[in-house]
Amino acid sequence: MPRLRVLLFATAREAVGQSELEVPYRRGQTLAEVLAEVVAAHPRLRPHLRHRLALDGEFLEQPASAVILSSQKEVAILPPFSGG
Amino acid sequence: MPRLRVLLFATAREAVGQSELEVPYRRGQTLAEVLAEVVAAHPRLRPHLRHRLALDGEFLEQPASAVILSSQKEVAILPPFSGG
Amino acid sequence: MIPSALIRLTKSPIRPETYRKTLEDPGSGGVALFEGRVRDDPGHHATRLYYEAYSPLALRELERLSRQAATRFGARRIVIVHRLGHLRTGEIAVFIGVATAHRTKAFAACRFLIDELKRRVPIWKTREESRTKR
Amino acid sequence: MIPSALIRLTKSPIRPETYRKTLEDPGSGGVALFEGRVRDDPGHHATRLYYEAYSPLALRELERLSRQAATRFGARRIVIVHRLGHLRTGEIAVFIGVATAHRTKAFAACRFLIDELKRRVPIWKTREESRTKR
Repeated sequence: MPRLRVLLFATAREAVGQSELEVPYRRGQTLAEVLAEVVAAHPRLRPHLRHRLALDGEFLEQPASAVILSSQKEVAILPPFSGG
Repeated sequence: MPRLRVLLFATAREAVGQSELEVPYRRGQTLAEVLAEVVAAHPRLRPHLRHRLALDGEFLEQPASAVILSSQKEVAILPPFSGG
Repeated sequence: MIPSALIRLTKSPIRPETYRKTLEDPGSGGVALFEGRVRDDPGHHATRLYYEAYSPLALRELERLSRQAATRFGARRIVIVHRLGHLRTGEIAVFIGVATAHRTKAFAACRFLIDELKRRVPIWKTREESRTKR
Repeated sequence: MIPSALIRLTKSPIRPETYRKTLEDPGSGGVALFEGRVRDDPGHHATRLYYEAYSPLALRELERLSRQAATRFGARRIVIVHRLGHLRTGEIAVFIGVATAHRTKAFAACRFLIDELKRRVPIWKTREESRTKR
């Protein structure tokens, strides 16, 4: 069973108290379904699901419900940026 | 007899080939009159009389013909600035 | 013209003079630079911030910004360095330098880079007290 | 707030890192800097310029500009250094640094200072070949 690393930054990281999670998935599941499982295990992450996402190192431009997982390795939850 | 130093910069300096001249004046003469004498001695300076002037270290805001000389020491001919 | 861009995320203190050579260019008459520093908020104690980045994507996005600065503003030399980790008041969080032929475009490009960095690049600061280990 | 302004005309090469300390300020989150350099004009040989100033008036005018930058843009630290004498391609003719609370005003103040310096301050450059001894 493939596993998805979930990277958490800033407020999302603070909400969970960890900067990284891992979740197994079945090929054919949507990204939204897998993230829902993550939130079930870490309820304080829920408000952070409205943030932008990056999948395997690129900004995700479509909704998570439109992404069918096959061999993806890494999703990042990106709160509003505050660099500089 | 008091003397006025005439400081020349940039194109005005290049026109005369010197960065400084000196001219005697009589109290009561106008600055314009004294500068006319300078130009008589250095005709290539003539086109530079249209530039701004500074008198004793401050920009001159009135015309040279309105300045009555008494104890002034230094006039500067200021071509358009090109610093930076 | 392909601009020379140096882009870096670093946990070490930023020393701008390190990047002087990179910004040298006989065709550039104007160099605009920006340093973003941690400042004391009025009414707070000395500020301590934690900076983190999603590094691979941040670097790629900064490279995109550099190419845009070259195209739009004729930037000939570009340096963008962002600090990560724990910072205190007075430390440099970000350093940007741009060399162009003329000053107006140097300012415009530098301004573009810091504005877009803040908007588009996955880097975050949080107050130190709320930090968790990464 | 009275700003700390360092204003200098110098015949020695300008080394911007010399002025780093002067621009340090715990209340400043943005520092904008500008370097005006001698550049090669396309189609010319290496450029050689001669810079001269009517120094007493130039210094006074730069002080006026600094006070205006403090009033209009909240500049908290200001450095303005202009080189005089003979310069070649790549050398820094003018260095300006401004520290303010926020970046937008740092850029605005820095831009104001270089623009007004060029417009209002009695400093001149001439091509070296036409130079006479001063």
